[in-house]
Amino acid sequence: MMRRRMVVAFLAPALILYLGLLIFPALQAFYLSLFETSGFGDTPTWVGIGNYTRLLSDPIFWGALRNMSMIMVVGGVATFGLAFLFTMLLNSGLRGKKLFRALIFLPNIIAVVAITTFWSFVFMPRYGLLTSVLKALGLTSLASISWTAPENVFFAMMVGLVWISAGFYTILILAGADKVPTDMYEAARLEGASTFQIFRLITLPMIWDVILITLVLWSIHAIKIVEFPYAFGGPNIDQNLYTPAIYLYIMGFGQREPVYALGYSTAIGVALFFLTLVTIVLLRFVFKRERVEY
Amino acid sequence: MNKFLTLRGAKRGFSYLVVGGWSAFSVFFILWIILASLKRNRDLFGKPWSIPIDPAWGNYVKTWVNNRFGDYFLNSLIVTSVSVAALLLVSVPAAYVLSRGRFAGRQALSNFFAFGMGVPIPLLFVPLFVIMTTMRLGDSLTGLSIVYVALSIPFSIYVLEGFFASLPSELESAAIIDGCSDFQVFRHVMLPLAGPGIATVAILNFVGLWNEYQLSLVLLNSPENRTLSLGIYSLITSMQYSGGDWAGLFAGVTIVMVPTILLFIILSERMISGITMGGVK
Amino acid sequence: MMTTVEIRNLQKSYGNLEIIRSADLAISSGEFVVLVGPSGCGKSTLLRCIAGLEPITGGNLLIDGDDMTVADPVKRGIAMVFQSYALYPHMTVAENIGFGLKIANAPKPEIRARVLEVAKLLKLEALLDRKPKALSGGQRQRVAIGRALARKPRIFLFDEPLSNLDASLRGEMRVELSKLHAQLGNTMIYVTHDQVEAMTLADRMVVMRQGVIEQVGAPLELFNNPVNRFVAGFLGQPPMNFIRFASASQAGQVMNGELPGGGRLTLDLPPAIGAVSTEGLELGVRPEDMAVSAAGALNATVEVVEQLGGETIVYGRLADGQALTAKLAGQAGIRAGDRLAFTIAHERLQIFDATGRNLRYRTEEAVTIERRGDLVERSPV
Amino acid sequence: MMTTVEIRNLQKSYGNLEIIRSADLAISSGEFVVLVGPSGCGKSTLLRCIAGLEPITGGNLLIDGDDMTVADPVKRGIAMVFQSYALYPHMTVAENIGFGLKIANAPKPEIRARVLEVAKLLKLEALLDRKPKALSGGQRQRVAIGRALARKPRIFLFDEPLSNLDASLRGEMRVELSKLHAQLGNTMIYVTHDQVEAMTLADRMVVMRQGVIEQVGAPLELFNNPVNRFVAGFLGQPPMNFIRFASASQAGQVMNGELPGGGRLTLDLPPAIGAVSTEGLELGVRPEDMAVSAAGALNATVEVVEQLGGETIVYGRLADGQALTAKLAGQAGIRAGDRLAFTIAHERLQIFDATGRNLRYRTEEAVTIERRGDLVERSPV
Amino acid sequence: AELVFWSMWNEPEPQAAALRRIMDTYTKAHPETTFKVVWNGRQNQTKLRAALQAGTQVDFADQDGDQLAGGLQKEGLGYEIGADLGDAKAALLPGVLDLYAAGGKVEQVPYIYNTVNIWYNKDMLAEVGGTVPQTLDELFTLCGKLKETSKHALVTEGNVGFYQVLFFSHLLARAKGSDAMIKAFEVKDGSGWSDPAVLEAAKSARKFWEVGCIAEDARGFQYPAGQQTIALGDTMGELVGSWLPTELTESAGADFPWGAFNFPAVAGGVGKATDIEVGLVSVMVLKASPNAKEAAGFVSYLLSEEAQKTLVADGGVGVVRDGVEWPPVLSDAYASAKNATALSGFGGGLGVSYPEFNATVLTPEFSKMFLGQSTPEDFVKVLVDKTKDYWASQQ
Ligand SMILES: Nc1ncnc2c1ncn2[C@@H]1O[C@H](COP(=O)(O)OP(=O)(O)OP(=O)(O)O)[C@@H](O)[C@H]1O
Ligand SMILES: Nc1ncnc2c1ncn2[C@@H]1O[C@H](COP(=O)(O)OP(=O)(O)OP(=O)(O)O)[C@@H](O)[C@H]1O
Ligand SMILES: [Mg+2]
Ligand SMILES: [Mg+2]
Repeated sequence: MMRRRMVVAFLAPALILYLGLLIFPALQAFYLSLFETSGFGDTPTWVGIGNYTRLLSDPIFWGALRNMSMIMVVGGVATFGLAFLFTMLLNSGLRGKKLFRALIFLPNIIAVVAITTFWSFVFMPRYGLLTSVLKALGLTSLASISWTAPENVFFAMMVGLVWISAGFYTILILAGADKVPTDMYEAARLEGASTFQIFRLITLPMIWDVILITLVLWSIHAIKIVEFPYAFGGPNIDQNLYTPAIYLYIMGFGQREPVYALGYSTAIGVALFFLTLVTIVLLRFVFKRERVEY
Repeated sequence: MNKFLTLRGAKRGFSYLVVGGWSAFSVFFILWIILASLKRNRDLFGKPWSIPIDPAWGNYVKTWVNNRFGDYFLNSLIVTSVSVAALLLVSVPAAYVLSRGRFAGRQALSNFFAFGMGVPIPLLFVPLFVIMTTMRLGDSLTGLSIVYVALSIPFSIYVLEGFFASLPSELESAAIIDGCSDFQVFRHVMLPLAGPGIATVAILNFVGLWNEYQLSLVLLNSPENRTLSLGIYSLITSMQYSGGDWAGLFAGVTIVMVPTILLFIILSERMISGITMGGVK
Repeated sequence: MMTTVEIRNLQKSYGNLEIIRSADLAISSGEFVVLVGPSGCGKSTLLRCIAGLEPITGGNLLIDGDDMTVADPVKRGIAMVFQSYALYPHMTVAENIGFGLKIANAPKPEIRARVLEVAKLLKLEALLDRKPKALSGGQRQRVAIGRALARKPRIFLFDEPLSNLDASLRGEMRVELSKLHAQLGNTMIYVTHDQVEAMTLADRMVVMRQGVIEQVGAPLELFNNPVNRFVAGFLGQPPMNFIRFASASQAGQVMNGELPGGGRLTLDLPPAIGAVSTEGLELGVRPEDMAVSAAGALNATVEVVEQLGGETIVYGRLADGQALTAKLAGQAGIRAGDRLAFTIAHERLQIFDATGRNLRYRTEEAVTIERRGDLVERSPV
Repeated sequence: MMTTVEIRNLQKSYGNLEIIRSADLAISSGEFVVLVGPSGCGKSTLLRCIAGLEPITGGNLLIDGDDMTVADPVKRGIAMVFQSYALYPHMTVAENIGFGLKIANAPKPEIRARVLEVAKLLKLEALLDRKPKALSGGQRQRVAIGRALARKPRIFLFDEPLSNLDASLRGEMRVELSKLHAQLGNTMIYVTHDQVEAMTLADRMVVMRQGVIEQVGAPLELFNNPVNRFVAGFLGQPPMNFIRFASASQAGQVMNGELPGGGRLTLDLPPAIGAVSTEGLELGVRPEDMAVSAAGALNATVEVVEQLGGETIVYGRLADGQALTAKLAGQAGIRAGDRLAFTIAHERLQIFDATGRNLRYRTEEAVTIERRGDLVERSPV
Repeated sequence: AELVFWSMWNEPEPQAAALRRIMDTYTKAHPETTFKVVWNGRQNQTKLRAALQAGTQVDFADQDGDQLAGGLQKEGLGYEIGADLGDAKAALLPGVLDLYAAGGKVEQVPYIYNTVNIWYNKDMLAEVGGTVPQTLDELFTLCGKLKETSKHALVTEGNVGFYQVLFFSHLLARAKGSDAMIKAFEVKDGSGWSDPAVLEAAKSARKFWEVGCIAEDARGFQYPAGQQTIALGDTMGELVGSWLPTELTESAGADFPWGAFNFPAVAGGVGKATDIEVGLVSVMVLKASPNAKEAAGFVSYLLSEEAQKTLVADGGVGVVRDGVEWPPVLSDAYASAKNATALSGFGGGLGVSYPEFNATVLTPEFSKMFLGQSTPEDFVKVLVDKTKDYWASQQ
């Protein structure tokens, strides 16, 4: 029913901006990954796929990938578990749904540095908020745990990350769930479905498209994640917190140490890009379902 | 009977406990930041639980005046709102066409846009700087806005497509019968119905751009052009060499945080009052 | 299965908007109650209150004597067929029907068997694997009914379950529902716009108007002995004729009236009635209670004739311009412009005063009135 | 306004699923055509094809002689009332109704006036500022009708527009639609399940079955002269009785049959018929064409009696167990177990062969059959 | 001409204010030279990189010397300024100009001076009757004394590897001399690390925990939690740059009794306690600048007594010119700079010469060992292996 003219007119501005300021520079960058260069106006040295072969045997990159997968899977399970729980509870007829929804989303609107600083205060040994709460509760052995010591810091970071993300995905999923006609819920309630069953059997399948969207967003987020772990890691981030994207940043942008391996860094970026593509395609394939229209 | 009631009460109570507890933590978080912004540095670290009986308002004055947060605030507001508005203007129609149009290559194009989400932003720093400088948009808020719009397109289109796709096609039929041209179907029926989705995307982008600093760091130089998040960023980086004013940092964070919270409260009302599909039967 | 439903002074408002003013109704176990009333009068709302989908603003709801005013819908043991179907779009027909059983943790083979049984009853066997989106309106409605049937609840609530079916299927479904009721003996509450459904299915009918229950009783009781002009006019299709008397006067238990065009009537009134105002009195005549006959007291000019095949509806005007509708059996050869005289059956007439009250309403338990001229020849069995 | 619609060999499939096989239909200007048929037979689909909402798989659609097979819906000058209402949830009732005018750039005061006018007609004045969400089912349906009315299109398509209204409102609306049609003279295509609507509104009726048009004709023509068993059974409520002959034999233009229980019948056949197989012949008798009389040829035992107030439906069984339904006027005092004898009107009987063909179908232009025993006394005007 | 200066300082910082004043004064004396400053903040060089790609004109810029060395200077983008400095060269503190002068070519000019010392609370030292430790053993003894009062001698930030690595670089330097780190790394088969002194240094670093110099929970301190314990009086000091007093002014107060001493000598080591690690902030004139000469003129002025004094007074920093007193709180640092027998960059200078190895191997691996996730032996082994790999991949 749609005329070609409208299709073109509606797509053109987005497409032009997208091509000009994302695809074109991205291609330029991708091209750069075939060179060894610091990016300081020198003439880059052609190394072909050299950067990529190096990447394959770079244990730091693999370590970062492992961290990334942990975030994607463990963090994902926690985030979505919470988001589902909140969606379910908020839609079970609680009073003050709007208020709760806003408060759950709240962390997302605060600058990441503020959040990480807050969490470092929570986890800080000796004076920290968590430590003092545990002490006050008489749990001295728990209180003496150093939550941010190298062996724990990744999980401490994950707690903060999940705290933020749960709110973000709750909002998206709730927005989806609101589209489900209320009589669906009513019918299910009459048939004796519990809050959990309603969520699992009615809401979830009916907003499957939204779920898929959020899963894809989460994966992309997990793959590209920089800010939160980076800020959490402080001025000289620990390798325990590296994600590939952070590694990219460190290798290419002279953070603290004057490492300016822009070519290599770009290769990491390209690898991440393809990782994203594979993940999106995989997710779409695995979670594909018929579209539900109501 | 009574047993039922209490069981139900217990379930209810559990719901409130979980949701309420989580929300309470958010409130605590905000309060803590605000309180921290009123403390002296020494107490901040020594007594993180303490309440500043003698609030150090000076932290705000310092941040607002010395660090030009007043100017930054205005910049942020302009850049963010203009970008979000422009972004919606560009991506809503595109998402609509991509999700409800019928033309060859629609799916491919939609995927093509989605793939943009996979490009790591740091890769674009140098090329974007070069492009912006060549177009004489370097170091300007306009340039920054344009970049913001372009880089937010994939995410926005992706999410919006989902919202458009699930609207009942019956309404499209009705509008066509009512004499709407394809544009009018969009303008008068689909667009308002996707309102909650658009508001959601607007909020998410607003929040994201309001706190964005990496791109602005690369693209902006002049202090008078800086945004609030850059201001925060420079506060943090100045911790090294010129003094760790953490309380001041929290004052800055509070300044950045308050408008977002306000905006969120206003916009979320819109987002939340999702249109119930009562009319379709 | 013994399930009574009792509604005591039930009220329901949306904000300031009073939808149900005050409803009292006692439904005994196994009864089939049909709610009728004009669109928007609150039938669906009442049903939803009973089901527990809407919080009740005031009053009480008792099921089997237990106060269920605030109970969870599940606790009430209710199944409901929604006016909007409310089918789950992501489930097949079979899954839709079996959903309640699945929730109740019934074993799979049992669910399958039950679904098949219900599907057969509703002629849905061929559609079991389709999604609701690929069904026609009527098919969807049948699935909605099937979903309720499958669960064997204590009480069935039906919100216009047959409104989208074609006449013959509707007739069949009606008989099936009737049988079902006979078989299961469940208490059923049923909303419909279809008079035939209402009359044939109901043990008792409830007539509502603007959130108020106007009259409750057996179908024929309401039909023959309506409490007021509204009930009289609402039941029967085409609706009852209301004819303003040219003049009327009361003489004790007798009302003398002059019809437009000169015909005269003398009608007795129930003993309890006393003196009434003869201002604005109207005569109520059902279209089917009129017969064409030269001796008739009502004279009308035909304006429109509707041939329904099995019967003929004649729309005419009386001498003073008042409208008159008559329903004649078969396909009468009447044309617009004809002038007809109708005889009317005195014992089936009603008289309404200016407030709408039926002066001939008999407060004693209504008696089914024998038909004038019995067509039946009873042969010894 | 002169608008003809012509459908030539129209086909419509969803994927492999053939919904409309091949439909031919010529609708002349200003005609009121009603589509009837069982649920799921493709009525809505046909309407959507005409409206241009579904691409047509094969064949042609002409409006006013112009080929509109692939034309934009707007070009076709059509208004449609959807079975599922399809109201815009974000607009008030007034905005919903006025939307088409707004799109057509009508001036605001004009829109307002038109909306008010339509709202009045549909009794929606009080609801103009509500959103669809806060309306009852019937109210929504009226808004949907209002939306179509407001626009004054060339052709109206109605998809069961009255199915959710109560009987009296439906009656009124029916009359309003009828008046409207008389007034505007638009071409109207109307889908309904309601036989009364179909019979009274239609200039011509189209009976569909599983995507095929079975018969087209004036309502009484179809009623009295059905082409086959399906059409005969589909029209008329309760449906026609089909009684298997105990035995039958053809003698030229005459069919002799023996009824279960011993009654005999001799019926003439149309001249064109020739020799037919007498295997599996069935007699078609409409329930309203039977009268209780000791001399009747059909003997049945009563099983169920339904009192509809204005009429009584009797369900019985013949001697060999075949079901029989009779419709009697008024409230007959018949009880289950009674044994009744019915006389049947010979000239209104149909005979169907094993394939369902009506042997008494007359191919000449059908004549309205005069009713047996004319009740009318025609007075000179 | 108008000189474009891209600066690592943020506009509100005192250093920026000082520079501003110096430029104004310079313009007064040389009216033909004006300045356009872009206060970029610490990401200055990274932004410069993009700007250079776009052909933006920048005349001179400043940044940490280490970073300039690994960035612009390494790419040969610096203007060789040595000749333009004239007699200013001779007036500087020892070793300052040579530190980054690769092959004798001076391409960046340090103008702000930070030393690495153990920064401590003088009162606390006095309370336990301690004196400034001259040897490692004395330091450990002091640790013991402090521990008895349930305080700690030192602290570190659990998430700042380049602070932690200072222990290693100092221990190694004290044992093998100031350039030991780089020397060990430059043995291409990795065997440079097999020297027992390396293992010894690693073990000594661990000892700081074992003897209780550093509190066990410091492993979990996220910057700046560790250094705050000094302000709060829980810890005596930290091995860190001379910026620490500035960073802690807000928390510790202006009258905190700051002192600093050099990392003590190690028994049998060839390195002296006066060999120090420094962090200098430099300016660099860009080779591509059309106004390089003019910019170089300004840079010479930046080293003048007048300008350097302004930096001290307005910027509160230590400076490079000999004879210009540093702010009082930094007086110990000034002394240590004046008496320095050898200078090396941060972490033994590895971060300047081989930033990538330093960032991806040495620092994280040391940090792992230091915080107890691996053993000194493992650490040495990793260094050997990775060094070998590194050089192999450079072929
Ligand atoms: N959510 C609501 N908010 C406000 N008014 C409402 C709401 N839902 C229904 N109403 C109003 O309540 C009245 C009763 O509605 P209800 O659905 O019970 O009518 P009904 O008798 O079922 O009508 P119908 O036969 O047309 O389905 C109507 O006037 C309707 O407009
Ligand atoms: N999108 C679709 N895909 C597949 N089949 C469909 C689709 N839409 C409708 N059908 C099928 O097409 C047939 C005709 O549907 P249609 O809606 O035209 O029926 P109808 O005659 O209007 O029935 P009703 O009177 O129940 O509304 C039905 O069997 C239905 O299941
Ligand atoms: Mg209703
Ligand atoms: Mg239909």
